[in-house]
Amino acid sequence: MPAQFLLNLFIAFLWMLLQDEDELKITTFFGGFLVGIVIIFLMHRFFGTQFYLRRLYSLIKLIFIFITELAASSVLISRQILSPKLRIKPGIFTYKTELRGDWEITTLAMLLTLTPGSVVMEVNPAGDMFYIHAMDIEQSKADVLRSITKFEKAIMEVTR
Amino acid sequence: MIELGAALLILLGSIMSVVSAFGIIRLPDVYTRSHAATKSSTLAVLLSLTGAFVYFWVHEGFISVRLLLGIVFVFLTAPVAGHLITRAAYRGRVKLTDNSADDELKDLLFPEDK
Amino acid sequence: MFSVTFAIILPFIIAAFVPFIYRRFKYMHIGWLVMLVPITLFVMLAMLIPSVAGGKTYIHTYNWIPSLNINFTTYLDGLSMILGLLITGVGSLVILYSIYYLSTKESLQHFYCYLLLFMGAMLGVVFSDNLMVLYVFWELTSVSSFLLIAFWNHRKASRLGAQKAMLITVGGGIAMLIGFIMLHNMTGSFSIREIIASIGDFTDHALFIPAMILILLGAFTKSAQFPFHIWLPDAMEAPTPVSAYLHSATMVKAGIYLVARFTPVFGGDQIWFWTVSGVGMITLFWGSFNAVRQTDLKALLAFSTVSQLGLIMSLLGLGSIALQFGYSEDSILYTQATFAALFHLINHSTFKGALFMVVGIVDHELGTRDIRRLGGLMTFMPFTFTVGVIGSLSMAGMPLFNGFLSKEMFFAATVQIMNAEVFSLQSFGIVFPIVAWVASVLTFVYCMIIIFKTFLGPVQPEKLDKPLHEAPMGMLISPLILSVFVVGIFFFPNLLGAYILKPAMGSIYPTFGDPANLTPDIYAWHGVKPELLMTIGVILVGGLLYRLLKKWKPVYGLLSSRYTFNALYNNFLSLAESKSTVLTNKYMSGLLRDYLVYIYIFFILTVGGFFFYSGAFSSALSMDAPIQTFEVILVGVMVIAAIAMLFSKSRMTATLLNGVLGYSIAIFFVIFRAPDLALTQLVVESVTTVLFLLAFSYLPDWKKEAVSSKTKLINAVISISVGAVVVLVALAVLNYERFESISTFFEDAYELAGGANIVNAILGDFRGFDTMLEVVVLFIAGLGVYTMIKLRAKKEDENIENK
Amino acid sequence: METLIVLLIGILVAVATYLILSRNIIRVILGTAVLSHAVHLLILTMGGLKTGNVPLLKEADAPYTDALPQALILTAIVISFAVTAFILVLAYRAYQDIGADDLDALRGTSDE
Amino acid sequence: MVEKILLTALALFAISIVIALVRIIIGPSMPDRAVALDMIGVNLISMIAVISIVLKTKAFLEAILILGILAFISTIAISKYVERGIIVELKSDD
Amino acid sequence: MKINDVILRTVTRIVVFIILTFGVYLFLSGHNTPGGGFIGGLVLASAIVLLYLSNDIETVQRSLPLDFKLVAAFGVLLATVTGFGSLIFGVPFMSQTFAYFDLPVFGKTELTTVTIFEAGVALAVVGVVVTIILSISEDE
Amino acid sequence: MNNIIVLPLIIPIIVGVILVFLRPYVKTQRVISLVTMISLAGISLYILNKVQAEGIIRLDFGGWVPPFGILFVADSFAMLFVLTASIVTAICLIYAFSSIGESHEKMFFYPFVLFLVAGVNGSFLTGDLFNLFVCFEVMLLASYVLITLGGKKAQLRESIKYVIINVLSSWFFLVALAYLYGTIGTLNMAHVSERVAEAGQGPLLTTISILFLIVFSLKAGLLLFFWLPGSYSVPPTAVAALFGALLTKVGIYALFRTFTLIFYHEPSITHTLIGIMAGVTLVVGCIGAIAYKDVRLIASYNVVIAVGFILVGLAVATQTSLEGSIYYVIHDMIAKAMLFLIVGTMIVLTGKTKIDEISGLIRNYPLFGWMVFVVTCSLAGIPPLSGFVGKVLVGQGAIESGSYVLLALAFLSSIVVLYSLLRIFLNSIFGETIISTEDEVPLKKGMIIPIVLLGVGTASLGLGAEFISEYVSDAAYVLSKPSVYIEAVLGGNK
Ligand code: NA
Ligand code: NA
Repeated sequence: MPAQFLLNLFIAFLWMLLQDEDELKITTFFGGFLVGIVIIFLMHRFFGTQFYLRRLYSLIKLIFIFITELAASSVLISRQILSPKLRIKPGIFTYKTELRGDWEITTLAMLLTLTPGSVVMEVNPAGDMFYIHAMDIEQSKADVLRSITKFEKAIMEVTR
Repeated sequence: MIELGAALLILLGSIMSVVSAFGIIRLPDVYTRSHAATKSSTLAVLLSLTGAFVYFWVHEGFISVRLLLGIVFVFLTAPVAGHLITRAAYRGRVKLTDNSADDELKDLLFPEDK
Repeated sequence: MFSVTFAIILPFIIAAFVPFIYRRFKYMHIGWLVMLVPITLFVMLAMLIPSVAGGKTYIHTYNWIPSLNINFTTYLDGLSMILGLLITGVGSLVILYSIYYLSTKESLQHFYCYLLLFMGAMLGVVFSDNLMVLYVFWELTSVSSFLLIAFWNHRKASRLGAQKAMLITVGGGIAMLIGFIMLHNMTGSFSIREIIASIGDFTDHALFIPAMILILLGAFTKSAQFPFHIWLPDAMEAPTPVSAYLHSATMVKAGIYLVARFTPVFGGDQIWFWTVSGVGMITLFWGSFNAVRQTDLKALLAFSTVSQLGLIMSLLGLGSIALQFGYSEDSILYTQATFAALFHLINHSTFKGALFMVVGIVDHELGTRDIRRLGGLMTFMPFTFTVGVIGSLSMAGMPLFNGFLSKEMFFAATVQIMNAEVFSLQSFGIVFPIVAWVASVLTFVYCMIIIFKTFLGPVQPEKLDKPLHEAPMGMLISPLILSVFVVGIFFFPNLLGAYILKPAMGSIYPTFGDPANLTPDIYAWHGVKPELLMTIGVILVGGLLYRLLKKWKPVYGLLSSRYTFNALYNNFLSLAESKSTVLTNKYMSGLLRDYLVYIYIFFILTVGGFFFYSGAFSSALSMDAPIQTFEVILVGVMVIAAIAMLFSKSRMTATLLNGVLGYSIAIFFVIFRAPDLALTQLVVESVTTVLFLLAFSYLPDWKKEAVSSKTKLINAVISISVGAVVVLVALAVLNYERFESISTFFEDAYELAGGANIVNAILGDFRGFDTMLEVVVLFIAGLGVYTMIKLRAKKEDENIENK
Repeated sequence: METLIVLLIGILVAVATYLILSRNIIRVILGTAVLSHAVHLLILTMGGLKTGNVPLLKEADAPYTDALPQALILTAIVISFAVTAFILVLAYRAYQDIGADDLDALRGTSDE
Repeated sequence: MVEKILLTALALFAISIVIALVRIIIGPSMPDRAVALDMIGVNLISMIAVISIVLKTKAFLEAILILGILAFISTIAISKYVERGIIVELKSDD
Repeated sequence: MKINDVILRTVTRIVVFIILTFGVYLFLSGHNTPGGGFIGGLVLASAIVLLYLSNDIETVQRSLPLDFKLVAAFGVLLATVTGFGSLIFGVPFMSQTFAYFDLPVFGKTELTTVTIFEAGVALAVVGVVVTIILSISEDE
Repeated sequence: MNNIIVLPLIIPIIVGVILVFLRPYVKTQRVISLVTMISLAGISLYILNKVQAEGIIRLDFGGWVPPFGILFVADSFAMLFVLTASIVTAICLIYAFSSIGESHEKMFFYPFVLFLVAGVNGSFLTGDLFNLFVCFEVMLLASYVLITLGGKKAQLRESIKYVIINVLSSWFFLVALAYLYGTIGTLNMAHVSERVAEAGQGPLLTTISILFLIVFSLKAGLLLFFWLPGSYSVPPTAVAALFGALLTKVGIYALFRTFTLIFYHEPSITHTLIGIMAGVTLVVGCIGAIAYKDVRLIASYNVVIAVGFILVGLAVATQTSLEGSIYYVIHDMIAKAMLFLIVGTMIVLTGKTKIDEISGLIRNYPLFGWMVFVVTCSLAGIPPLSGFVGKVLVGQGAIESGSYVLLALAFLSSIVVLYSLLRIFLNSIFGETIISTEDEVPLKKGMIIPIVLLGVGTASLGLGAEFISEYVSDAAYVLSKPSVYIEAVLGGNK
């Protein structure tokens, strides 16, 4: 994976030298970089790994999920705050994840925190169990369980 | 025109902010308040930052990396902050509101309280 | 002139070497060597007597601090010659005496070092023309006297006596110094000769009288005049040679010398006349009155010295009146008082020196000087007895001894003064002969006490620790020599008059032409004059009073010891110490709050007070920049946060509120277009908060303060006042028509310093020096925190220093 | 604006003074912190507020707001930070060794 | 128009800060205050962004990021303090 | 249950690099835009503080084995010695010079002695802040 | 180039920082720090003579002409302070070598002393008011650390008070600067002076000047000396001596500078106030000096008295009185250092602090005992020791201007000084010894040598007053003629 990126950089640099301009320009370099992307995309199977920008795509997708979750949960909370009578039943529940590794767990925890109505309070020492505080436990638990697989998949697309 | 859009984005953010501020007064305990803070408030700031970003882009043709970085940063840290505060609160034995339903942590952390 | 300078310097040089010589020749009594110093000097001075008598003066100047008119100018004239001879002559005899008096077990190197120091200083006083140099030596005599009194410093009485002497004499010296400075401010000179020459132009100067009084204070303290005499009896804690030398023959004469020296400056003035002669008279009486009641021979002599000094002082006062009249046939009559003063000055040194030595011998050989334990010594100590009687009778003013001559002249002067038609003397002049006579009666009484209670009457061997015996011959030489003078002067007074007193008269009356006119022939018999009648009266009444002593001595009991000047001094000191402790402890409470309150109140009173008093307040809102709603709200946030800090129940809340304040200020920095400030403020605020939290781990949370509501009210009033003063002055500053700031210069930062960020250019370049030092400050703080945490006191260190 | 800020400064000063006069060392330290806020604002205000643009030559045009007070405040901020750090540690070290955070207890034994 | 909106937004943000300040003052628990402080920080970020627009300057954009960073650090410090009493540990527990 | 700081530590790993980069940027760009040695240094210090907050002293020391007192001292030395350079060149103490150079990659670049001075400032700030925090934290 | 006048500040800083790197090498640190201070004394002497020959020297940092940049201005007044400070510090360092202890030496004792010196010298030399603030802070921070260094209870206790009061005074300083900038718009002292003269020192400016008076009085211990007795009593002897010699002098310097160069237009207000403060200081200082039996407190209140005395010279403000104050300051720096070293040594030798617990030291330590006597006489102004000349000149000035009350208080204070110190001498130095020869703590050479050096110093300064008279009168001349200073700073470029 880093190899692809390094190669891309090399191509961009080469491109820049090939232009034989008076001075080195960042724009030229950028142009070379784009060329490199195309080349590597075409050739990525030779590396035996995924195309590295593919992961970037997954990442963007993940971020998009983040944003939508954030927006949704904000709306939800606003509604709850502004509702004339607070009709919430907070509580703490657990969730056991299949994800492993610091990055995956962290990302999932952050996602869950941004999910409407839930905040990850604790991760157990083994790192596979989340203790989640829910604004309204009935609804949140359902929300979390519904979307969690989606999250896990999105995360794994980036990390694995 | 887009400037106006940016301004409206910001206005939305500010309203969001007031709502969440209202939330931390209205909600019954620190855990529920932290929901307001980590979510609505974060969204509010993201909105206003985006508004500013758009404004500078449109108005001065200036893509502010600093603003972008700021957005990323807030995005990255807000949930962590929420996580840390609620954890601290719980371990600092701040009580959940009375009408809370389950508490699956209690037995684990404070078994002696039974 | 070399010899005078040499005379001053030599004792100091030898004094410096004494400790070394002492160590070299452990087995020899170092006094023998030291004695050579005064002998040499005496001879040198004596050789100059003829030329000085011929009116010659010797003057020489060495530069010391010429830019301040302070130079080392030595001056030898008739007046200083008298003192010089006394210092060296009596000095030789005293050292000879001391060789037998002090055993080699004493720390002689110190004794002789101090003694030489004193001798040099005393010579310096009398031979200096420059007032500042005179002052230098003057204080040195106090210092050396201090050291000599405290010679046996393991005795508490010695230390206290030394302290008292030093405080009073140095204090007087300081007053005198101010007087000297005033003279300098008037005349522009520190030279006594020049001042005498020019003083005529300044007698109406506002400083003339203050300078006079202050200089007299110096003279009076040194010469133990009433009420400053109290140090002299306590100074008797010194070894007897010291008492004989300093406290009767020489140092106490320094004040007399000073008055004589300044007679040409201030003489003729009414205040000078009354002060000098009045104080002298009171001292004369008070000294003799108190001498009678003493049971310690040395104390008796001390009071007698006080009395005699008063006598001389009053004579100088009386004589000064001549200057009021200027030179004339009549005024010469008045100068005779001065002549008598000088004469008695010498006489007193001889008989009192002898008497002190006698008392020293008694004390040394018999272990006591309490007259209640003594008596009948005549048979056992014939030489001592002889000297004692000669001295006492001379002091009592009996014929055959020099004291008679000067005493007679004294009486004559007091009678003469009643004739003066100035200074209201016609009405008050009568006081002088009366007091003089009464005091002389008392003097007669105590002289009889010395003779009868010590040498005559019954022996009381049971009250003595040592067997009765005569002193070794060596110890007797000095008093015998002195008594030879006592008698010799009686028979050849005019030798003294011609060679010694005449030139001195010339010094005191420089404007009166040939001093020979002022120098009378001295006769023991000059017909039946008032003075003779007075002397006869003294003997009759004095004899009677001595016989009836037991009857009237209870008079002294009437004087409560609580109201003596001595008690006053002691009470003053102890009261000063205790009251000052109470007072200082009261305001130096050790409480930070108190100190801060003082500072704040001082701020409010001075800054606020002057601000209102001067009407500096002014204000105009019109020049203000516009305000937005959110800005007002933010100000509200800060106000709320600040006030909430006062009421926070927990330090964490207060800290967070402080954080809010900090962050809000950062926003104001943004609003006020200060980007660098905003950035810095934000970071520093956060780091500070972290530091607070770090420190909180080691500190307890704060409790509700147990502070009285009165304290709270005071705090509140102070706080609001401080805030108000700051605000009002700030508003006035805003309204001040301001100068253009220098900072427009910095707007060329890009051309000048290559930076577009003006603030940064100022910090890095224009005022980079500040930044450099600010980094140093930070560094010191960092390093300091480290040391504070890492370096801790060991337990055992704690106990020593911090109780 | 200036008047408003000056009033704010006055309140901050009063609060700080009140805190500084208290017995608890932490209150005193917080008081000094508030005091430093007040003085920084004061310096800025005395130089005149909103009188020009940000003092960045490439960023804005003349007139610029007075940059000198800003530089001075920067220095002052740093110094008060250094001092605050020092006092904080001093306070807790004193507590460790003397066992009191109450200034009345730090009175010391007066002589005699 | 735009400016008016922006000023209104600023006022709203400021109001949020006031409300959060109330929470800091009344507590009751320390985490409550931490949450409120965090919120104030976030609102300040917004305000700086908006003020930058109003003042038409890019000079304060750094401050936004800085404030983000610091609000985060402060929150961590405060929560650690609440949770453990110490904010920097000598050694890890494991 | 033991505290699991995995989330904090993981996020910190990214955040610290953002802060460090930002700090360097502030330090370098201070000449023309807000920033400079002092702020740069403070931000760098905050990054290190963040490391200490989310990890522990031992761990951080292992990966960052510096004596921060000496870092600070070196910074002060740098800041003062630049002033000293002027003494050698016979211009008033603390005279700063600047010049523009054409450099590969960076193009027209301004180099000034102020930068060295500010580097000293930054190092001193980092050193001092970390020293203070470490000293307190290490206290038993 | 005038770069030489920055050396008294920059050398101690750089050497101090280098010594941080040499932390484990105590001996090296000692040698370097002593050599530094001696060279500083040499450099200062050189500059002083140069000033004498060429007039006031100024150095514009970064080459920025006044009033825009920061500058150092070396006139005789400043240089006399710098020179004396350097000499006294060198001597105190020698004392420290044998007394301070290796634990302190390894805790950056020498760097802190050097930083203190840098701050002190900077305060003397700077020609910029804000820079004066910064230099003060350098000095203060160093003094904070030096007071606490060792961490004894009393040190911690007193340093809290010292630090807080100084923080407050620094705050006042900044407020005063803010006001001054708000009115006068500049920071360069000469420029401020020029503008104040131009505007006329109206009520507002006078109010501001009173604020400055408070700030510097807090530093000088003029009336507002509450921090002083405690904080001078607790640090290690060498430090206490440095404090006694240097700290208040900086405030005194600033007072003289400000109220002769800048705010000299309304003497009936400002100088009268200074006079009242000086008078009260003398009185309460005297009361304090006899109130206690603790030798350190006696010494501390003697510092207070001296401050009052010196400020009488400023209150009177004639050229003669200023000259007198300068003589007196120089004298006081030497004699106070000596006094504090002596007091500290007494405590080391006996383990006691009260005069009635100590007795007869002269039998065990004769030379030491005599040094106590010398310092007693010196501080009491007994000639020919150094206090005398200053006293005479201040007296002359006071008489010239008719300030008789101040004159009386100033001169009476000498008697109290004498009394308070004689109490030490008579109780503790004289008297029966309480230390048997076996229990005698040896008096280290390194302790007695500095004391003797200072004793020789006070004697030779008195006897050789003429040698410095030219410098002193030049210094007083510049003080009494603000235009000379202003011309040197603002008039043309050299
Ligand atoms: Na004693
Ligand atoms: Na004793």
